[in-house]
Amino acid sequence: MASETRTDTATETAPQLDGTDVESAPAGIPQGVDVARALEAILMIADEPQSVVGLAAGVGRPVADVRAALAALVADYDGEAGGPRRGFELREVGGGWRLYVRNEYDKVVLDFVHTQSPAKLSQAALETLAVIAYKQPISRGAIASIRAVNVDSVVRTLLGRGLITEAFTDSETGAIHYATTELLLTQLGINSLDELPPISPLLDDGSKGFDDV
Amino acid sequence: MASETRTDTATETAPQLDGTDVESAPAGIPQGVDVARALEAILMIADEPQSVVGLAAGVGRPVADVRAALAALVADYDGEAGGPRRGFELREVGGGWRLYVRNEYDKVVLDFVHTQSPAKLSQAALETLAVIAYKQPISRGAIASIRAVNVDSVVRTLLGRGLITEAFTDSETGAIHYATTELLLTQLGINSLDELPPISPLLDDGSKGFDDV
Amino acid sequence: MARSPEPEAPATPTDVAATDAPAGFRVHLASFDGPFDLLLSLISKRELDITEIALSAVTDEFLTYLRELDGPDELEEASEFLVVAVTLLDWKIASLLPQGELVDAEDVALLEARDLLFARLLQYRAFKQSSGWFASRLEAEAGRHARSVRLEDRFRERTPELRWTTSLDDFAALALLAFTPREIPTVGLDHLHAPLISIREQAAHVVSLLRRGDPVTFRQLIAGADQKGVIVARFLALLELYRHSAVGFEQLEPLGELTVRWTAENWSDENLVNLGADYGQ
Repeated sequence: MASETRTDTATETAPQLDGTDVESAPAGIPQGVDVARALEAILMIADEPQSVVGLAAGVGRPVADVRAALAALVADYDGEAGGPRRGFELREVGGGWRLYVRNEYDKVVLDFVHTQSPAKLSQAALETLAVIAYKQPISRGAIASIRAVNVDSVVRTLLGRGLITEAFTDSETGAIHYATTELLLTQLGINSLDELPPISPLLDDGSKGFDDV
Repeated sequence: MASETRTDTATETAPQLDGTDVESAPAGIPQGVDVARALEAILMIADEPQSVVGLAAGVGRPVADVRAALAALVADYDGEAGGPRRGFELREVGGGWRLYVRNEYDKVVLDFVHTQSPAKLSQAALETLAVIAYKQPISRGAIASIRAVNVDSVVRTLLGRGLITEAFTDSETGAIHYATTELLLTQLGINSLDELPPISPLLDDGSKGFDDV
Repeated sequence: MARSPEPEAPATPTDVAATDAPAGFRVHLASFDGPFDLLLSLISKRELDITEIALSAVTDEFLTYLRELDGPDELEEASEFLVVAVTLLDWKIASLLPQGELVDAEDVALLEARDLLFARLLQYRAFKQSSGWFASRLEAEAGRHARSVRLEDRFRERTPELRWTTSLDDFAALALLAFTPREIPTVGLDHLHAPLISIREQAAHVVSLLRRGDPVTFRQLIAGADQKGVIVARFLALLELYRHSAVGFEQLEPLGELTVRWTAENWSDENLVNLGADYGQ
């Protein structure tokens, strides 16, 4: 199976150079692993620009090393290290480093985004929005159990549209709770959530079971 | 198996643009731009696996070109094109392509991600999921007769997790038939149902009698 | 007999994943000593005769084992045991039935039933084993990290303007729709037992024969019954009539001829109406 091969190779080249070091430095990368490789792994999943200090802590290497590796990555992605000029680039923005789409591919990406986000909300998105409006703040898990479907991508869409926002994160479960925004009120033509038409009878019955979810 | 159909239709319905059509195709990339570069730009902003067809439409190039470019990118990131073995990799998972942190760097990035992994599935849910995966589309009654227990709440859990979906409702009996989703493939790290391990050969003999139940 | 040499020994070559927790339930019997799962696999490979296993002994051992467990594990193991035990029980019943020469269709049907149960056991095991693969894959993939970052502002700002067409009332209606509990419709199993044989109807037949006054043997009562279900229904009807003190039985020796006598003093056919109600008919 394809995935197995991957795992195997992974294990082979896995940084197991010095077993004792791995134990003692949980955040650090083992000796011998290229800092640049670890940095591009982090940058691949980082949502916000990452400070050099934060990155240095993450890979457990001196700030100077990280700074040098970042500069090497910039040049690498720009095609100055023998490879192609990538469709993405590494930029320092607002005191942090983040991977961005390279400017000359903006149009391609924009076209792609357009096909991905139609001007109208889908029925699934509207229903999920309605659930959030009446039960806010509510976690994704609770929405999913009401709708009996996975709502991850729909919630992302609604977030992207600015119709909902992350209200708070439950400190115990780590679950993000969502609430609607002023934009939704504007779209609905009301001033406050109190003006939502009551749907209480059903909601009261139905909601009881969901609080525990 | 069911997934084959998906892949095949995908290939057939692929947009077959030839060079002259690029003008009229709003989503196309200009001549001379490397498809691979445009693809990595798109993959940089995608937050779900992207089908080859969707990517082909995005860059306005034939599916075959896109497929070749994706294969080249995989090799490139794996360090087989002269460059370094990157800290990230391109994987085909859940019927689409997506950038992942390379396996051996998963530990390094742990501090930088805030995603909470969903609760583990119970043994009952796993077994029910296995039954659905291998015997889909399958009704709850049929699942229950294999598992010899009531599976209602387990099916609800799997629906809420988005791992299964209602495939169709039998017009005669009204029984809903369930099938697995692309999300399940993604969470298993496989690309199609064909990659499920072969189930005990004995089962094939045994199962015959049950289809009629 | 088949003593298990090593509890960790792979149960069968078809094992997809090592789902057998070494700490799981163990069975200690005269003919077998080892984990419960291994017992199943030996039986399924026919290396151990099911008729040699005393299910009650296995059950006793299991209950003892359960008492030392706590919490969800207990529930999970208990329900799993029930599934397997029921299958084993079915299978054992089939094994114990006489296996003469294959002369009549009924014997063939019994053997087929036994193979069906055997197949069911294998099927159950196969899915249980493959669930181990699912668990390990899900866990491995949960540790992987895909790129999933917020869309850059320059792209977000240029996505097509949202066209909002939902009125306030429509929005409330959508909410109502979304909150309406989704009933998962249940499938009736009645059709699985077709053709239905009514105990009431069979009771009427039995009553009509007995009310003539002469004692009748059970053999006579079921004469001409061409379906097993009819025989069962007539037997159940007799039990019901006995409950109503309408019939008496006479049997001179165990398994000997059963003679039925009509003993009702004031019987009305209205009594038939409620007969068999306990059996859902």
